[in-house]
Amino acid sequence: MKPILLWSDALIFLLVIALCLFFYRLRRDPQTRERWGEVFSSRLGMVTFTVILVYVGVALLDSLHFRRALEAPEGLETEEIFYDNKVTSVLDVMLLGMGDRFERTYSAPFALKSFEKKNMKDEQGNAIRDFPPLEHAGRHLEDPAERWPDVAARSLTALLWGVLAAAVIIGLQWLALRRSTNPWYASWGVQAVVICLFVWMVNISRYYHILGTDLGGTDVMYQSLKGVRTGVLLGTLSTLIMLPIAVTLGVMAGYFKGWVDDVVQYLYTTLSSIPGILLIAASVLLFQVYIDLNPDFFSIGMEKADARFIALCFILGVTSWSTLCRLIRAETLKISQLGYVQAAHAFGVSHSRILGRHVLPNVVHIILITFVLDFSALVLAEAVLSYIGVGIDPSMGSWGNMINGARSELSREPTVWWTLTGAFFFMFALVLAANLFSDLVRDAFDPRTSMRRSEA
Amino acid sequence: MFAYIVRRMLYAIPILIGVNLLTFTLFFVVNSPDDMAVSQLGEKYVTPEAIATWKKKNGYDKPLFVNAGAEGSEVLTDTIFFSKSLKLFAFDFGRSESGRDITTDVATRMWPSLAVALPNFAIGIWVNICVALMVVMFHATRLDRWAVFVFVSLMSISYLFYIIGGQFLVAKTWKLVPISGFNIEAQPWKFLILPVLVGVVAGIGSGARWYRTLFLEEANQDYVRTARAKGASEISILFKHILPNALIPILTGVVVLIPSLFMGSLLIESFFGIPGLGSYMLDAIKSQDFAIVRSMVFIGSILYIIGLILTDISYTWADPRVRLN
Amino acid sequence: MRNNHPVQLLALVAIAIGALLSACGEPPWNNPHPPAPDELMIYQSVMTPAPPKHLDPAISYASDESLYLMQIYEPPMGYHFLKRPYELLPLGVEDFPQLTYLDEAGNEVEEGDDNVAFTRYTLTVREDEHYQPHPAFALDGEGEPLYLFDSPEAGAAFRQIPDFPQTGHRRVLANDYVYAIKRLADPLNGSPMLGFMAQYIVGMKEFSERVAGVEREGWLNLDDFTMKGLKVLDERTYTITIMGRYPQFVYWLAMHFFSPIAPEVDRFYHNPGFDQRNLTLDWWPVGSGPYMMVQNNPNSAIVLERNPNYREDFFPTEGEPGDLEKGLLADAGKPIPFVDRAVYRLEKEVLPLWTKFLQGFYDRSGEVHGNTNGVFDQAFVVGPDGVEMSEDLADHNITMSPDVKPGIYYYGFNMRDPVVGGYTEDKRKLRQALQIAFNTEEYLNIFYKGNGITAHNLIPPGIPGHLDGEAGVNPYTHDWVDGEAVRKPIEYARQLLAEAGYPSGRDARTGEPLKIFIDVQSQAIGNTSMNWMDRVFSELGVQVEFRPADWNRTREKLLTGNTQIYSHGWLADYPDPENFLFLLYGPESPLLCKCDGANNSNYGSEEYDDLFRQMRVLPPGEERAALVARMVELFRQDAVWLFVYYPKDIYLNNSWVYNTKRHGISKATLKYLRLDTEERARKQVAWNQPITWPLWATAAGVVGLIMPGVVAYRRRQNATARKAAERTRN
Amino acid sequence: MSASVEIRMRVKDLRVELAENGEEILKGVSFELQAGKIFALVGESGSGKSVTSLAAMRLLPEALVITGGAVHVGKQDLFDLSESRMQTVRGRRVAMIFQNAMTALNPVQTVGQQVAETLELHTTLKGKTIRQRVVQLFAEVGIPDPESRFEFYPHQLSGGQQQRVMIAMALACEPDVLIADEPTTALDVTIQEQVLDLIRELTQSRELAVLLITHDMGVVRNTADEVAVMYRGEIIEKAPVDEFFHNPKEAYSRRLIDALPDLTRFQSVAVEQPLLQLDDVKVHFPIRKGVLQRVVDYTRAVDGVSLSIGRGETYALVGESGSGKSTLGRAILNLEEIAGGEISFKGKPIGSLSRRAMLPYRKEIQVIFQNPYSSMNPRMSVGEIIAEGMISLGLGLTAGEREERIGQLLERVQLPREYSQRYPHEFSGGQLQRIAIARALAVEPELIICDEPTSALDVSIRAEVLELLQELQREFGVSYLFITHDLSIVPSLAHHVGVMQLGKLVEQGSAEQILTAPKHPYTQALLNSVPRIDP
Repeated sequence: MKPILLWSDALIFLLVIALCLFFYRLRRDPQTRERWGEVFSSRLGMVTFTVILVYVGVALLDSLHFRRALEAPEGLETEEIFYDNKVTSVLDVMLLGMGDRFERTYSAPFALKSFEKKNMKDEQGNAIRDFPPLEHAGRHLEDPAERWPDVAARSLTALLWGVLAAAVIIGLQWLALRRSTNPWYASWGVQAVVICLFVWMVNISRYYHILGTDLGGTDVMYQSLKGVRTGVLLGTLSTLIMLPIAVTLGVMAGYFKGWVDDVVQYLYTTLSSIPGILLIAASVLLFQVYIDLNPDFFSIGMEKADARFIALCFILGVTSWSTLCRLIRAETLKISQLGYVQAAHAFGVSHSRILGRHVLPNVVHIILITFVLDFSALVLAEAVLSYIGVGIDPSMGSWGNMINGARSELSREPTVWWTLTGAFFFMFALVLAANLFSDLVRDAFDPRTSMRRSEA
Repeated sequence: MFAYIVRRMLYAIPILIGVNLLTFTLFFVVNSPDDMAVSQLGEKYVTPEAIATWKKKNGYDKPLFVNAGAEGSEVLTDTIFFSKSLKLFAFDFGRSESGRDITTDVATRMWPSLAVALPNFAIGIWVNICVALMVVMFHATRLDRWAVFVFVSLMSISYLFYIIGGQFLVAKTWKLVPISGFNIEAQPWKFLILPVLVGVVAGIGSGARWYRTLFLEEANQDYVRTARAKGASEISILFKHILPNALIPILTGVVVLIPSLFMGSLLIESFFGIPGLGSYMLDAIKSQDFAIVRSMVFIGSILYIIGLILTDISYTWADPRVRLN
Repeated sequence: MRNNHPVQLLALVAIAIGALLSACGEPPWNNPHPPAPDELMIYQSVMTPAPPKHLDPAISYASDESLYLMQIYEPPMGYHFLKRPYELLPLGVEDFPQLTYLDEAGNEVEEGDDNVAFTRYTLTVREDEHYQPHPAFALDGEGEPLYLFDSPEAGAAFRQIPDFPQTGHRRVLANDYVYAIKRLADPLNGSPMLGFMAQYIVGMKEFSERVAGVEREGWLNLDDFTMKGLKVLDERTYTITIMGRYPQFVYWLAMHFFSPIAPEVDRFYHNPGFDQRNLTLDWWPVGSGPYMMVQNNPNSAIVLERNPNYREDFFPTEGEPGDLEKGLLADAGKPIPFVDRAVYRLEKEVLPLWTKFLQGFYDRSGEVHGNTNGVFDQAFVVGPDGVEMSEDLADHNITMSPDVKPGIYYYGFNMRDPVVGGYTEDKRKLRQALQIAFNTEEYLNIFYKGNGITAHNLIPPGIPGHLDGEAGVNPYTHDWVDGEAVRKPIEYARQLLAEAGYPSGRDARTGEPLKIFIDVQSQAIGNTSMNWMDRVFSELGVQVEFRPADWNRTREKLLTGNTQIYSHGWLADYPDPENFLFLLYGPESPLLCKCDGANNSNYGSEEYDDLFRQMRVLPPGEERAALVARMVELFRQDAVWLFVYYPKDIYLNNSWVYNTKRHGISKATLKYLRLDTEERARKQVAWNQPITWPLWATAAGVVGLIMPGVVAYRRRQNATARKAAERTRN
Repeated sequence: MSASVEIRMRVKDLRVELAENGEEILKGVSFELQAGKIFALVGESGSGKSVTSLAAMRLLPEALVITGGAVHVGKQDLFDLSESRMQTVRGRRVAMIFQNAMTALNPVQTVGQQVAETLELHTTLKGKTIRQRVVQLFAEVGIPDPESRFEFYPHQLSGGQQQRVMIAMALACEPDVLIADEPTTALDVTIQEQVLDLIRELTQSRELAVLLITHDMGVVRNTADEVAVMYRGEIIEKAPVDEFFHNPKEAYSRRLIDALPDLTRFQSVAVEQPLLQLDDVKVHFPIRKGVLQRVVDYTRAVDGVSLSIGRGETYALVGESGSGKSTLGRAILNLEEIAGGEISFKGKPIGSLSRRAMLPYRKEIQVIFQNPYSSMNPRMSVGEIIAEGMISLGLGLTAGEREERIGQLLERVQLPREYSQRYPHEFSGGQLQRIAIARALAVEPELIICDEPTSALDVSIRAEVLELLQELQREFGVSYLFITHDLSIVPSLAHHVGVMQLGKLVEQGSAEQILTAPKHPYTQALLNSVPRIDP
């Protein structure tokens, strides 16, 4: 086994660490604490946050990559260990090989037979054309009629295990948090459901394809789960990448005004006047060429896909910084008129210190709101970009690629609906949770809305 | 005001130059003129001579930005960048790499785009405002909370699903309208129903939610309390006081988009087979037709800038407090 | 208005629905076509996925463009509609060309003579060959062309060809054919044929160079210049002289490059300012074929209409065995064309296209893409008995006309690659092992829905040199068992791999796993097929890396020999083995010719090259067949390509479409097509009964959403302060 | 109902709670309004006086809920009416005017329309008649050129005129009761006086019953007939106005009364030793016009001001909003560029120093801002806020010393040492202003520019802060440039007074001289509008 740290892995873990540090530091700041408290004092906040955490958790597990060592070939004595060129993640291990159970081609959810006929030979050796049985579904059944009772029985056992696991996990939390006033029970409810579902899924998927299989015979459930990492990472890393540009330029423009302001305004007006999709498309193509010209940079395919992914994050970030920059510029303009910045001037505090201590901390809420708001928008944008053909590398699982591939499936007779359904629900749950959560965060942090509340 | 508009237009020039510079750089890092020649000439029997001819014919036989071999100002002017951009400023878009006159194409494709985008836009705003007003009327009840939840759910669904779902249900299963296309001879409006419906429904979530926020913001203003104290009814307050005031932020958010309606919608047009500028752009991206991309970027930027100017003008119209200077 | 807002909304919804229902009138509501007179036979088809870029017969070189060009232009030669293997016929000329062999000095010699330096083709134009009506032929009182303008302004009123009120027409003359060839040579036209044909047609290169040097403004009359190899003998006769012997030249005469172009048409299109309005030959073709273009809107539709001046033409009276049974000869001997108007609408997406086809609004699917380009074929499954449909669609009686395209798609090895290239025995075994592991049959079933045939040979069916049955099996990868070719077992592949020095896919010396790199075109391959290949090779323990790139980048790599395994395809220009065998001809290697050569595998076998040179100039016959067979054997033995298949193209026809048989090479088949329009109208109505309950359900839903709000509002209006207080308390 | 006193509105045991947690906001408020009389409800912010007025109109925000009591207008209990019936009462029988006329008027409707709307709602009048009536009303409330003002938008009118429009709107349907919620607070003092006069006049002429809500005892003294003091949701004292001012029963009432200025005692003028001198200082803001945005003119915010402040003395700079007094303060701090003249500190010119060169003087000249909430970074603890200047101006203290000094400073401004760990939002305005003082003192300045330091504070707090400032002056000998719009705080504080109008210093001199014998008419007008308790 050889751990692999892809660039995106590194970035996401960096981001997680940074966020942890950030929140740890913010613990001291009572105002921020109060606002977060407000977010988490609602049941909705707890539920959505838990859902997001589950997704992030899956994404993180899927970001722990390694390459399996190959067995030493027989009759050859070498010191060197060689590795599989396929990259496996901890999530793959936890799913107990869900991604390795390939069928020939399409099969419906919980189906026992393939969705497409095949030329076969029956026992007498006559050529027949029929639906071949699946290799990894219902093999243990003697009679196809036993399928649903079997599913029910297995589900029940799995659920029992799930409940047990959930009880343990939630019990531990209860011990730690029982004195908290926040509605943790809401979070526990979600956790229980998620844990049960997960246990059920892993269990059942060993005997059936829960969401069927796709054209190439890959389990759709597995693909949907693999899409989680792409979605979550794209949503977070893009913003992460654009933050430094947007914040630096925005703050500088708003604080120094004058020609700095003119230049920054020129930059973002220019950038935002280009139709976004064209800019993104051109940039993605550009990076594709770079990859093509430097194939030696990437020893395995995954790294290449990852590089393209990072590039996409980067491009989405670079093309979208203007909005945040504008907001921050406006806020900085406002802040620099406020008493405390004036007072700091009167105290002869240096520019860098004023920026660092007075301006930056007070635009953090805008960054935060943008971060949560953009998250869902970016997840949705990915699907559209993949449709246009400038999205995620096709070898990397993503909901956008699934939808894109599923377009023609809908026109089949009978319809292949499960790929689309899988992508839809996984995407919808994440985006919905993120949207609801971002509403709460905005309500808590946006001075306008909080003002309204205090008036009431 | 006239001076203001003139000034804004002058300000647009450096922006457009910047836009051009950026598109050029991006595109030519991706594609050399040789690549363009190859992809336009096809895959069989492409000789270097053919490539050279194509480049000469289409004006790509010069250096990109700096012509080191030229004299005087021609160092900068005898380049692809200068010759191609200068024409853009004269609204001469030239010909696409495949030889079509872009201006003609844009002029003809503009109308189908508009035919979809305009009703989509107008009906969308109207529906969103209606829905938002209704929700505001019941605000702070359980109904309001559910409505917000529904809005958020609606906006959490990818646009692609609306289109795919709409086509699948309305056109394929119910057979109410043609599934795609746009035919001026065959009752063009019936082709527009579905794209407009899809566009409007897909926009309700975010639109109505945003308008609701704006209305609520206005509903908390002092003058609303004054109106209440006058004895005005809830509905009359909503329509006579809140709506006109909320129109100001709505306008400014929306007016900037109006010129861009000409550009059409990338997704709707390509899914519904509407021969507008959106699908034109998508095709150009896919076939890497730089002349079209460049022209569309240019047009898009101009329309955006016009949108900004219109926004400012609409401010003065909607809000008596604002005057341009 | 402010007091009845919800009510007003409701009313509007109701009115909208009502208006919609009443305005739609008779079903089918979803008919995307404009109403048309019943007596016209209109063929509804699609252009997909993109409109044609070029319609100038000298420039166009794409199959989707020849779909239109071949209906409009009539080249000297053509193919028999029904017969297979493909059979040449004279079309625009009276008979097959007369060949005369000449020596250096221009003296006639015998065909077999070693001194043959030139071949002269003599062609005689049909007497009744006539151009379509076109404004370029319109004359004024003095017999001068009517539409010649001095300035762009003068002709500004005309934006499209149908805008010209006057048209004219005339016979096709021998000079028109000559003029067309001269256009090929005019470098300004950028014809893809120029470089290639200049190798053969005498004087073409010189002509091209001379014309290039001429200063010109507007139209340049090419008749003022002569090309050594072209001669007009009289009004109906002309000759083409080519260098040496090139038996395949006659096939080229069946392509639209050689169709006649009237000089006055060329002149017409060079009117000042015309090209700004897309009034060019590249946009509005003018020919003598069965159809003429009446609308060319790349944004929505191309419309062809019957050419009223079309010569006398009849449906063929004989076909290949089986055609009679299929009813393909029902119209034998009848005058053609049948269809009055053909409409090709732009369709880019699968779902709409397929849906409209199933709703009966398109007559035939697969005009260009053959339903098999990896997108459209997702919609249905083809079994041995035709399209496998669900029961709902069984009554549609969709018929299928399949045809194996005279083309090949393949993944080739780069023979210069240090890992997979080379001609030693172990390298051969390595490649053969990989060939066996790649289960082409399975691949085609999954990804092409069975619309392809595993190739054992680089020459596709229908072309001499292709053999079916046991004789045609590649013995290195397949065995002949029970009357069918069976892929050799994977164990055998493992054994070969071990013999090649990679036991279990690991280098016998270092233990390093064998890793192969496949260059793919990013647009052409999906993730699923990459995964599939990955799995296939992992059975040998071989690791695969894909290097996706766009076509330009792939091409660059091919030109520099910088690939290991690459994907490529070849569609026949003409049905001759030479057109395929040259793909492995040594001097065609891009590395050797420093050009865009076709031998992308850089295959270099002296024996093969020798054989190829001999075969090229031989007329069809036993001798040639033997040479071809040997070359195919070399190809198999050296295992030059990873896998090859012959793609199938399919027409899917609605039940009212007759005389549809796919022709692999020629697209000039529209004139044979016949439709039963009454049947079509009946079926369209039957299949498209709208379902209206969702409309009422939606309206009810809107009301249902508004009502609770109204109730809540009423309650609030009636509340007193005390009640409000109590409510909050609770 | 007796013939002599007609009771128009009777509020009985009014109770209001927070809907969320049942916290009592009004704990049983009762009073009566009589025709032709002004009843003043006085209290500081948060006392519940505005809630009382809104509850009476049933206009409370949804977070608040009426839980008991009754409001009778005539015989009708308003709390028993349905919401739709209530709409016919509002504006017709009970009308209301609000504090900030600028925001209380709909910005996108003309003022004429807005007044007309009231008439449309409650009368059967139509079109022209309504317009005539509105013009008539405008004339009655003293709006000049009422005919053309009909088409004006609120922002085109001055603050005083806006409030007059509000009054016209309220009176349009000849209501029985007028509720005026802080009608003059947002106005400049001279305007304030005029508006109050108008209300007084209308009360008489129209036999209105007026509920006047205010925090300003001066207003009460000059306007009201009867007064009630509210404190934490209760009326603690209710009395006729004369009786109340001469003999307040509650200690709280007394404190409120004491906060009124005493124009008889002044600071004695000490020997002057000039510390800061302004010589013909000008601050100009460019006005740009045209396509190229050329500067065509300047707004002369400060237009040639010369003054001098002595060591240890207080110079009060008085003027209404927009007079340029704050700009002048910022110019002294070098936060605004001066266009002409010179500023010298201790004889050295500091008017046009660079940011770096100004640094040594920052220690000497400090500032206290008007809004205590915005003048402190909410993300820094009080200790950090106070320490900021010490660090940046390089006082050379160790961390320990600094902490010690912060502690001392906090104690000096009468706050516990431990507060240094807390964050600004935990403090009230008065406390914050003390912290601001401590922050200014931290670098031991010789001059503190106080920019309206008390205008955001309640009266009782205001006095304490002013007291503190004076104490500190005595103790440290620090000078103040005291910028204020409120003449009433001047006598007890300032040695010298300068009056600014439109960027110019129209009059200056010793406090006593200016307040007792103003020469300039503007000063006189200002002085006249100061409410005072006539003995």
